Amino acid sequence: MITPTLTTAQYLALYRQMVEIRRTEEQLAKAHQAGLIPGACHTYVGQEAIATGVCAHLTHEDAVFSTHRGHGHALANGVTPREVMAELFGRVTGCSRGRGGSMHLFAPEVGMMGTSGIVGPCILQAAGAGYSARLLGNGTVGVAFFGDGASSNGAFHEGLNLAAIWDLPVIFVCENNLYATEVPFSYATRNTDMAERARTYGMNAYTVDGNDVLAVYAAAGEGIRRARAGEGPTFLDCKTYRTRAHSEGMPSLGTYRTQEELDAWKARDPITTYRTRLLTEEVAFEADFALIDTEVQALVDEGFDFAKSSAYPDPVTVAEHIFSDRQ
Amino acid sequence: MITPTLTTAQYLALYRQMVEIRRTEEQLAKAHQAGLIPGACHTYVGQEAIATGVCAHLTHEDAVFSTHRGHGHALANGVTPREVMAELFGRVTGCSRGRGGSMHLFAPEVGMMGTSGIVGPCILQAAGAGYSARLLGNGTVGVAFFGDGASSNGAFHEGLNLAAIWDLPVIFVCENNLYATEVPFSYATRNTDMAERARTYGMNAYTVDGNDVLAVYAAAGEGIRRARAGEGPTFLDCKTYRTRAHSEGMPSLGTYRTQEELDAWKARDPITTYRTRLLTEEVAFEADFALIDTEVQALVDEGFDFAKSSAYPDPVTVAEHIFSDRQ
Amino acid sequence: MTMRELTFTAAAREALAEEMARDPSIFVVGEGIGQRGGNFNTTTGLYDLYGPMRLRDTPIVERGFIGMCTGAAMTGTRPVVDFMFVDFILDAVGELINQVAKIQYMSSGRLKMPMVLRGSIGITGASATHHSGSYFPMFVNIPGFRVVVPTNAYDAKGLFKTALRGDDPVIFLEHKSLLNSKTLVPEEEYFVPFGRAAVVREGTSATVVAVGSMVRKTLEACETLAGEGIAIEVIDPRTLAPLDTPTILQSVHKTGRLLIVDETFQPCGIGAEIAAQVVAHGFDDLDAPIMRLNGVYTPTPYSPPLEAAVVPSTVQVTQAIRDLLAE
Amino acid sequence: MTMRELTFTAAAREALAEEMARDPSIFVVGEGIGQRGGNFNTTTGLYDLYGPMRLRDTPIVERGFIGMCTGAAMTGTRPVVDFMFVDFILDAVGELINQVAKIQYMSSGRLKMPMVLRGSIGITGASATHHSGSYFPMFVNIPGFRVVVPTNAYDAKGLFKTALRGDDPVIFLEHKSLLNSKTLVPEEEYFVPFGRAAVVREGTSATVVAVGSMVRKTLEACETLAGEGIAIEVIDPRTLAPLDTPTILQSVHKTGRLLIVDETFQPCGIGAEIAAQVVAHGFDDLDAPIMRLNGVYTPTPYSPPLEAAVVPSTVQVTQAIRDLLAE
Ligand SMILES: Cc1ncc(C[n+]2csc(CCOP(=O)(O)OP(=O)(O)O)c2C)c(N)n1
Ligand SMILES: Cc1ncc(C[n+]2csc(CCOP(=O)(O)OP(=O)(O)O)c2C)c(N)n1
Ligand SMILES: [Mg+2]
Ligand SMILES: [Mg+2]
Repeated sequence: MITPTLTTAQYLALYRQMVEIRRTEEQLAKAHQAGLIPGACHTYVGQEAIATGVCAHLTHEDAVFSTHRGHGHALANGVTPREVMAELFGRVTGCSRGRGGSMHLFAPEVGMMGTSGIVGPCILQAAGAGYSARLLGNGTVGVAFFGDGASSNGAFHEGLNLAAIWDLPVIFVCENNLYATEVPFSYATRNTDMAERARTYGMNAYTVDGNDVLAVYAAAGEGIRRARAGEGPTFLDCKTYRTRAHSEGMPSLGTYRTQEELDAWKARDPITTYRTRLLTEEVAFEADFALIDTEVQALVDEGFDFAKSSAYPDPVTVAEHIFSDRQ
Repeated sequence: MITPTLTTAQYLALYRQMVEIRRTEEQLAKAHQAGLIPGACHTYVGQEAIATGVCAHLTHEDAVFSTHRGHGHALANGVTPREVMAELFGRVTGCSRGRGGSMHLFAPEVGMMGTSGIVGPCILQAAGAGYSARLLGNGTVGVAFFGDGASSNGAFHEGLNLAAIWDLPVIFVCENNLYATEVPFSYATRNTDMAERARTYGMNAYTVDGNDVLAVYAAAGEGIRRARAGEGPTFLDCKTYRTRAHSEGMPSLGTYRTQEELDAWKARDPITTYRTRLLTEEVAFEADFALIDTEVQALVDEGFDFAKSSAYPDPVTVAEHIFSDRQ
Repeated sequence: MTMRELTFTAAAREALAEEMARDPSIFVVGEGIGQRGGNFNTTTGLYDLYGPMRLRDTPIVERGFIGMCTGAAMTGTRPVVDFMFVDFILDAVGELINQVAKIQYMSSGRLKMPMVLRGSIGITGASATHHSGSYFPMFVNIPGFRVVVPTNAYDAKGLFKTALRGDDPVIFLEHKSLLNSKTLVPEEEYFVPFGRAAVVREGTSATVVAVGSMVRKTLEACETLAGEGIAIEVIDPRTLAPLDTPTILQSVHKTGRLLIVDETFQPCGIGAEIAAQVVAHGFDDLDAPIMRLNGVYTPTPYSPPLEAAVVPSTVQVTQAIRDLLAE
Repeated sequence: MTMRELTFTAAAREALAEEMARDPSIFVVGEGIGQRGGNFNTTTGLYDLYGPMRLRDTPIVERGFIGMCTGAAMTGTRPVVDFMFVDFILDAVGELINQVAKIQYMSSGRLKMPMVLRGSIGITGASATHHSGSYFPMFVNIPGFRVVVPTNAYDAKGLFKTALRGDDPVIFLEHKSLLNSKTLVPEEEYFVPFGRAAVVREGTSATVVAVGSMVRKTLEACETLAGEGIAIEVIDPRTLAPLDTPTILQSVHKTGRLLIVDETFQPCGIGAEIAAQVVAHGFDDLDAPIMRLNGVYTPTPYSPPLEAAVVPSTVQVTQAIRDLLAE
């Protein structure tokens, strides 16, 4: 038996979510090559288990803050593939109305409070959502997704410390994919045990296999339970790997990664390993996956057509909403 | 026998330095009450053992960076009492030519690269001095003095990490006096073991009795030896206490300190305890101390008269040296 | 209306107290704003009423707590950041410009940013270069901020109330030299709207726009000149963003002459913007060059005679007006 | 002089390479500027020549490495900070304004601050709001910086050489839309001095001061207008601090009309300063209102049609000149 114990529907929902992210981004990668994406495109391919395992525990009242690699977080929070693709295509139907692109995905209606082109702020903002939760006593949590590269930044130090000393209901999810663009994590720090470092702030912390959706689901579940119970913040160091380039158009190996390393991680693909596992454990069967795969592909295809055929924003709206109407 | 083993002259030099700082600041406190100091005045009273024990190892080629409580660091680096007093009196003969006051003491000719009214930067700048030392291969070290309050700041995290990953010859001296103005260190962090935290950056670190000049001298000596030998940075967590107000004119207890706590620390005064110790160990005798006390008092009195009778800077010079002449 | 005399600080504090009583989602963060009541008595008495969740003492992490408040403002609470000296928030400019100012726009108005950032500005009392900045031009330059510079107790309360009712980020700047100045303040509730300048003295000979602490000095200068039959119109913009250009243009239409008096740096300062607006939209009204009188373009020196040489004096304002009339 | 065509980037890189060969105290810090050669190929090939001490890849700590470089510049080395996108150094504004800009002044010229901060600016290629800022007005406003905005390969090399020979902090801003533009560059060594504007086109009908990427668009507009017998004088300031006001005044003396074209925000921008200088010192030369054409006052949107609506186009520049002439 595999832990945690979920219903078959739940097991399959996790699979479906990962596949939705993967297919959407494969579509985005193609679209980028086809010139449909005017700006940058940072894919999440290889890291899907993390957003999926964490966000499965969240409601739309919880507040998620993410970084430049945020497609997966948006999708796992309930932003639809069509809204994400439309956004990257710069269309008014995008989740940010075409104002943001890959690095600025906003959908507060589902708790996606924004991704950021600047590394660091999401950590602090998630702490702020935790502060609101405590002040309002509404039982919500703040969640920050960020990379290993953010852990050297002052925002990491200041944000973790504030969450710790004020027992804020926050989950800090580090997606530790070993590199910040081309800078290895092992170069950026002498201490690659991030959970240990998080504990020095007096915070609950777990080291997690970021390619194992059930491991992420379990650790995040415990962290979120604690947070909602007023037991303060939790840090997750999720070890993972991005199998595509840092950004579409850049070399996927570059001067800093080896083919061996890439292949080794591809062999640990979070989707295929999970699928195999559910099969061997007889939790689900080929037919289940086949059905989901088809449904998701249809959803993504429909979303792509929708995005491609959506209108661009009207230039006359360019300066709207800088300020609230309220005076 | 007391360790480290020094010559009597060295033992007494440490005493002399501490007394020089103490007498100078007692004079400054009086001057502040007398209205001779137009701006702020943060005294170092109670913490003299730290600057004294660290700076005894430095040459004028080493680079010291300090914070808002920097009188002791300037004096221990060889800035004269007259220059410090003149600076706080706003006179052109001050070490910063009257431009800085208590929080902006500059004397690069003796390696005092500046104190700062902003908490944090000295940590980063000391790392930079270490970088220059490595690039130029000149065997110098960078030293940062800062308070416990700075340890929550992002500059602490970024600076310690950079020094660690690049093996920079830097000594980080935290003067942990338990409070940041009125905010207790135990409120600002869940982990008051700063040496442990420093070690998580992969850095050599010691917890030191900051009121014991010989303990500081020994720990700093080892750290500086390592730095000059290319063995990277060292962190010193020096436990101490400021026995006067955060800033002259503020209450010395305020809403946050108890009389008992203050008295307990006064009983551990770094100067009187060291004096007693040298006496009991028969390293030195009353006559030695009496002589030093008189000499230092004369130096401070002379400095006070000098400062008081010095001219103010000429307003026509107000905008000089914003840029270098070199174009 | 029943009036009583209040200081600038007391009036602003009254606004905060009234709004905190009315709106439980308002909380204040800063160093020493809890039990101590603030370095400038901005929160005296409020901690006893509302406790630590709503009067939150912080570690020295300006970037951290501003980033945290950004997330809080996005999730249903109203942070008031009390930064003591504006110089300290320079460490948070990334959060302010890249996040706070942009969130409403990037979310197409689906997120609000009700954050008030308040603290002291200005050159006075030998506060030296790290405790005397104003730095408002950078916030006027960037879209997304309201920038408020009250010059008396009445405006301080009315503008602060407006700030706390709005949903936009407000930079509320309190000149140290004005904090204890008194004016009559009504018992009854009132608001001073943003973007409405005050004509604090009517005249026909020339228009002087005076910013912050320069209003008082300009009015003094006008007294002198009135004796010579010179009638100067003095305008206090009160908010620099939005800037009440119409009122200024109207006045210049009447007088034909304009001088802008501002303690802060001239290049790309608020005086430059006002001059540029008037030469563009009031060109035909101008009978003379538009003149600016600013503080000396230099870091703030400590020594009183140097400090005095930096800040425009009443005598200099008087002379500048004479020069303008001589054109 | 033997000339060859070089891109802006290649010319600036040549300047860096020449100076690094000449001066072993120069080192470069930034993300990906080592083996990778820089996100914008600013350092291609130099790592192989000079290795990691002089081409130092950094973690994502903009504040940290700028603070570190501050200390380095105070201790005998010449840091070149390659910040990739100017948007990222907003996290270091505290270090820049409170330390870098003030050290020479506070030390009365006993310390130098030879630091070059270089990186990209500008709205282009759907880079969205976190990768498209310019933010130079804040550095022009503050005393202590040289602010350089080259618009072609020749100037880029000559100005970068000047920057690397001086002892002042230089903000060297490279517009993304110009990086691949080519001009003839001499083989022989040359320097372009700071504070010397270039009259890039002579004319008598009106003066246009164009900043950065607006120079090219303005010259295109002038071509159109030349056909109608309209002769516009175009000035490229090249450095915004120091600003070559005399050259601008001279031109306005001849033409009587002035338009400033600038992609960046209007309020308190460089156009405001230029207008204020001219209405103060060239009032009698003015035959018409001074006009400004700026980018739309809004965060940068991602979607191409919105982005296009934000940046002044050649058509808009042409129209603005017509409007000016119609006055
Ligand atoms: C403050 C800041 N500095 C630099 C950058 C440029 N940048 C974008 S992504 C990136 C690497 C981030 O690495 P990591 O945090 O590990 O996330 P990953 O890309 O690996 O998912 C960098 C340096 C940025 N976006 N923000
Ligand atoms: C960035 C910044 N924020 C706030 C302040 C105001 N301030 C001056 S001293 C101080 C407390 C510093 O505490 P600590 O670092 O422990 O040094 P100590 O005063 O105890 O020696 C504070 C908050 C400052 N100078 N700089
Ligand atoms: Mg990474
Ligand atoms: Mg302290």
